[in-house]
Amino acid sequence: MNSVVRWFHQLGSPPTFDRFAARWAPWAYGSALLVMAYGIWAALFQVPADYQQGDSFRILYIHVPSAWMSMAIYALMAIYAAIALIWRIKLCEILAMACAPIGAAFTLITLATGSIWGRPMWGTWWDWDPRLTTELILLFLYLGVTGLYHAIDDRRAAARAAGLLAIVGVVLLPVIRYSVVWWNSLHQGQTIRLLGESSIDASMLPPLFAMIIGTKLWFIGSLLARARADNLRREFGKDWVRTLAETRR
Amino acid sequence: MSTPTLFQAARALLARDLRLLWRRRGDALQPALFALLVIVLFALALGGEPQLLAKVAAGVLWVAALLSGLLALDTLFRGDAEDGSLEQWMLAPVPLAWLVLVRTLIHWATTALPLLLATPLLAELLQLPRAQLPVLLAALALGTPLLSLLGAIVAALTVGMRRSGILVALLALPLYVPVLVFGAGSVAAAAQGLDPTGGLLLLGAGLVLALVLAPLTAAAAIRIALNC
Amino acid sequence: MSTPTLFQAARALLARDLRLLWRRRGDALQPALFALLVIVLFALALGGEPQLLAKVAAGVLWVAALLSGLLALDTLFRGDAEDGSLEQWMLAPVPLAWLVLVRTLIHWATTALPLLLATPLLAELLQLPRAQLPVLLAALALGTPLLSLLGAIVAALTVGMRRSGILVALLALPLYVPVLVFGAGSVAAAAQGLDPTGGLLLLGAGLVLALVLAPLTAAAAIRIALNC
Amino acid sequence: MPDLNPSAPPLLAARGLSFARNDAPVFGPLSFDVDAGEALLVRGGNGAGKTTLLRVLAGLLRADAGNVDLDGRSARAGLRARFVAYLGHLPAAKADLTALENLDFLCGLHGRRRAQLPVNALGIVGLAGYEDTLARQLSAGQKKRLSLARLWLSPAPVWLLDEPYANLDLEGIELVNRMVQAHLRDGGAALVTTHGAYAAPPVRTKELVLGGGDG
Amino acid sequence: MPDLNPSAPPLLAARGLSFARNDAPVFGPLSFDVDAGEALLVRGGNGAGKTTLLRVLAGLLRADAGNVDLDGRSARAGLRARFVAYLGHLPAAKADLTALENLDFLCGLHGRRRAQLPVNALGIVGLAGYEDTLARQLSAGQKKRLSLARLWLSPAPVWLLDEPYANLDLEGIELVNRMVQAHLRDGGAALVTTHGAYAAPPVRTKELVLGGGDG
Amino acid sequence: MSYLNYVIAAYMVFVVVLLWDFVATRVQIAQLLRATRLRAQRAKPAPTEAADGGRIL
Ligand code: HEM
Ligand SMILES: Nc1ncnc2c1ncn2[C@@H]1O[C@H](COP(=O)(O)OP(=O)(O)OP(=O)(O)O)[C@@H](O)[C@H]1O
Ligand SMILES: Nc1ncnc2c1ncn2[C@@H]1O[C@H](COP(=O)(O)OP(=O)(O)OP(=O)(O)O)[C@@H](O)[C@H]1O
Ligand SMILES: [Mg+2]
Ligand SMILES: [Mg+2]
Repeated sequence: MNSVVRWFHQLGSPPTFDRFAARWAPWAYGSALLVMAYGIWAALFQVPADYQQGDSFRILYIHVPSAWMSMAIYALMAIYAAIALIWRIKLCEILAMACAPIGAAFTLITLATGSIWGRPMWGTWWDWDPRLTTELILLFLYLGVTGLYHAIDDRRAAARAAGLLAIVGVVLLPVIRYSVVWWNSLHQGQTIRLLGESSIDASMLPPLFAMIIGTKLWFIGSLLARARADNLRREFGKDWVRTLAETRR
Repeated sequence: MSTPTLFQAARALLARDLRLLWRRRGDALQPALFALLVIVLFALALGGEPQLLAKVAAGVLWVAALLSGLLALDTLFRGDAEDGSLEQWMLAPVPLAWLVLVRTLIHWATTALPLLLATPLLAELLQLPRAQLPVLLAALALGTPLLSLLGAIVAALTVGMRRSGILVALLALPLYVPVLVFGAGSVAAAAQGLDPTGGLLLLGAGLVLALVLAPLTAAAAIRIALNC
Repeated sequence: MSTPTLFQAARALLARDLRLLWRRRGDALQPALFALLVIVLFALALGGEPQLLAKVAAGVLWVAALLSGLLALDTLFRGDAEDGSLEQWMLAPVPLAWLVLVRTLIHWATTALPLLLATPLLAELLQLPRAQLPVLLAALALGTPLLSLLGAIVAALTVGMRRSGILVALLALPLYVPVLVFGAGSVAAAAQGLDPTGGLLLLGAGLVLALVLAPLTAAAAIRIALNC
Repeated sequence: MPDLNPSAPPLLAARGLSFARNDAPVFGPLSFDVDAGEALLVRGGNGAGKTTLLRVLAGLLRADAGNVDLDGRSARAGLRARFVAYLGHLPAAKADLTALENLDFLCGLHGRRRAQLPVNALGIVGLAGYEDTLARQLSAGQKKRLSLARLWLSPAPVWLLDEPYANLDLEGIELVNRMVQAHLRDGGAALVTTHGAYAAPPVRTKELVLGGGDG
Repeated sequence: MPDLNPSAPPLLAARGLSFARNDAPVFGPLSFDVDAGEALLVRGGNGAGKTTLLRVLAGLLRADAGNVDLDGRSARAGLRARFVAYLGHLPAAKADLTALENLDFLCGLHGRRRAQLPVNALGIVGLAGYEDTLARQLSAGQKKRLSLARLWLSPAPVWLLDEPYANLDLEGIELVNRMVQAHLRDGGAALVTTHGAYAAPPVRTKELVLGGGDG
Repeated sequence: MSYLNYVIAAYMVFVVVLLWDFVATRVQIAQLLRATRLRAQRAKPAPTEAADGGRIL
């Protein structure tokens, strides 16, 4: 753990982090675009239509990776928040808070695509099914975390308060994950296994892999960019920001 | 510009409130979010039976709008009273009732209007039959400003109190009941294939009346509450 | 008595809160009254169809309890923060978490308990089938303290803010949802003739856990919110 | 601005003014005049009723007996609003607006003196550089200075100042005195409550001592 | 109560203490000692950081760097609570409780000095007769006096007083000075922020001047 | 039965939300840097104004 802390401390000087993020965010965005472009192309044009669901199952390629991201980002946010609370590392505060809007975005995508998918599949846009409900609650939790963060003036106090909330909210993650197991549900159960035997056809997997990796890369790019913005906002008025503003005209 | 005109004062108030709203952007969405949460809670508490839900949908939406309006009521004058702004309003050369009216309308536009815009989505969540949506929207569009104006009176009465919390709710709800009865009633009428215009017209008439009388009453209430 | 013991501090806090409650007697009944009003509004909005009402009764009661708890949440620490009492709590020689726990329990006893006592009456109003009443009471008895404890965390997080209003609701409701699901679920199970003890046991376990963890978290939140 | 003609009616005249809370008198029947160019120091110990008197004069509390004339006319809401500016214990500034935005709003509400701009007023009270600071982030004395800036912009000739010196540093006390002096030179009048612990402004000054309380 | 032995460690010692808000320093690294029987006057203009310093010392804000020793031991929550009493801008009195009930509660929370009773403390600060008055009905100065009574009852040896003189009349200022004097005679210490506009208590006094701000 | 519309809608949502994520961040950073520049510009002529204001009384 100590080496992790040391690494954060080294990267943690605001100008260093700014340079790091400005340098790597475009790369992450760029590779994400490439990978996702392949994934979307393959998903839309290459994979054959499903015999039961027709073309509608193509929504899976954005729905499932987004759904996984929505939960993974929350977990990551809680981890950052815990590190920030325990060791008081400023960079982790910033990173945790940068996670929240991205997580909310992916949650929104999950809800919207699931809802669009549900219309042809279940004949309704929405149903109060446990998984759908818990995913909606996850969105509220994300909104709550960002809302709290922006409602407090002092950036560090705000980050710690919102981080505490994020940690408390972690109890929800297993509920989302296992909701389909605990309650009977309209929603699909566990069907896709990346390792080991999956219950879907092998030809459908490569674009899914691409989308999974693509969303991860996008997340990294977005995280760096958002953290950079927050970092700049906190350092507003410092000399190094001023020189940066002058040079980046 | 020695003494400001009514219009200048209103503009200053509007500019201030919009700035405050911008500074706390999130707050503008909160009433809509709260209504959404009430609806979520309901749907969960009922255990998600679609037919049952569709039957109670209009009622739940009205109650949600009403409750979120009620919660937002506390922000109508409370903040201004606590930091002494209200004292300055009373000392201003424009009538207090005018400031109250402007403030109430701004408050409606920033709290109830977002909810109104979100209604189609919320209705979908509750599986409200499509045919009832226009009537529901019309009823809410007439009803929510009426609720805000009636609420202003209650907020004014309780503004001198330290923590009013639930007292506001208790005082406001009796005033809200007629609005609810006609508002939800017109939707119910539409659901049964009856003509909903009667209830809507009554709401409209109430709104016109309240636009004139409520600010005067609320201004008087503020003067009483601040012990003048 | 140079340094007070835990017990002495708790007694002082209890005496203070009871005095304050007595001075504002009306406030003690307000949550119960608010729940009553929510229920009445519902009954009105649904147009009074007895069968429909009986079906949604348990759900409405849970939502009413939850909302009235939510509204009361603002009074948990806000008043103490605004007049500087909370600063003095932090400077007291007893752990802040202990004071938070005591305060939360007193708050529960003065806001949720009256509602619990009124439940049989309210259930009657909504024509809840008699057989479901014991399960509903048990679920509320386990659920409402859990709601109070979870609410304490949220109230503590937002205590530094001037006007938290609806933000409190937004933050609290995700935490409340599991309680609602199991609470209302156990009543629904009983209604269908299934065994409700599973949900109740889960609520009980949650309560025990929250009794330990929530005050610690809330105390940490207060320290953060007051910028320490 | 009223003229300085000596035969003019006093800017503010109280006649037999008294106020009681729950039938317990707070201050007895008081009669006093304040002319243009004159300051009235209201003295008295803690709880003597100074704040109450100022609030009655501002029209925030209703007197039990007696009446207040402003420039010879009986004070009613409309007249009061144009004649009276009140600085109390509360800042009347929105915590979430910046110093400048707060002044802008208050000028929109009360009007402002010709040739006075909010930015300059901030400079005058020593808050230059704090234009874009949120009011909540100001220290106790800085908040007081913000209220003083509002007062400076107000077109009202009668200033009611409740403990204007509290929380201010020496330079701030000097500032209040200079402001009062300039205001009186322009033909205004000021009522200032103080405990006598501070320097009074070097102007034509009357004194009113309230008894009662424990001071 | 710590003894007056001159070789004893200082009652309160700050070493390299500094605080920043959003990375903007409020006060620079400060080091100072306050011995038993000694008062420290914290001076500085409006916005200099006096309030912030006192809140950091009380443990209400967390210092960015440096540390505070109380009686030779590093200050932690438990130790602070027994050593420090804080009087800030907020009254810490419930508006709906009477003066006496407020004191009773605060004694239950903080403990109280032997041989001191709440009723007597009210008499000492000049609120005799106001025992059963609700705190909300007290005037500004009377509220301050109620806070002073709480302080007087506290068993903590280190007093942190933020502008204790504000809102008080002359007799009240005298009262604060007498209280500080008596407290120091008992082997306590006091940190007092003031703008220099008031009389300092006639005791062994150090001074700390904060720069910055606009004062 | 064609589900094409649904598929298009879903992919549009995906693209639009991610685009928002990207653009919002860029705008934030640009705004911050612009505000910094504006502030630097305003800081230069400010002192004379303040001195003026102080002398009015
Ligand atoms: C608003 C509606 C919906 C929401 C909120 C939603 C939410 C989710 C979530 C959170 C997951 C990840 C679960 C996990 O990995 O543990 C998921 C996975 C999945 N969803 Fe949905 N979903 C919705 C609608 C749909 C619809 C209509 C379908 C298809 C008929 C569908 C098919 C799937 C599939 C196949 C998976 C992958 C399951 C696995 O193997 O883990 N979803 N969804
Ligand atoms: N809201 C109130 N309700 C009842 N009594 C009050 C109220 N406010 C003040 N009083 C009482 O009225 C008397 C006068 O109060 P006031 O605030 O006018 O005093 P003051 O001269 O301003 O004192 P200070 O110098 O302490 O500010 C006091 O005895 C006080 O206790
Ligand atoms: N909550 C806050 N957030 C941000 N900045 C603050 C906050 N409180 C105070 N400040 C700033 O910190 C500085 C120091 O404030 P502080 O209250 O310590 O001053 P002070 O010396 O007590 O002044 P005064 O004599 O006016 O009370 C001021 O410039 C102020 O604007
Ligand atoms: Mg006073
Ligand atoms: Mg201060």
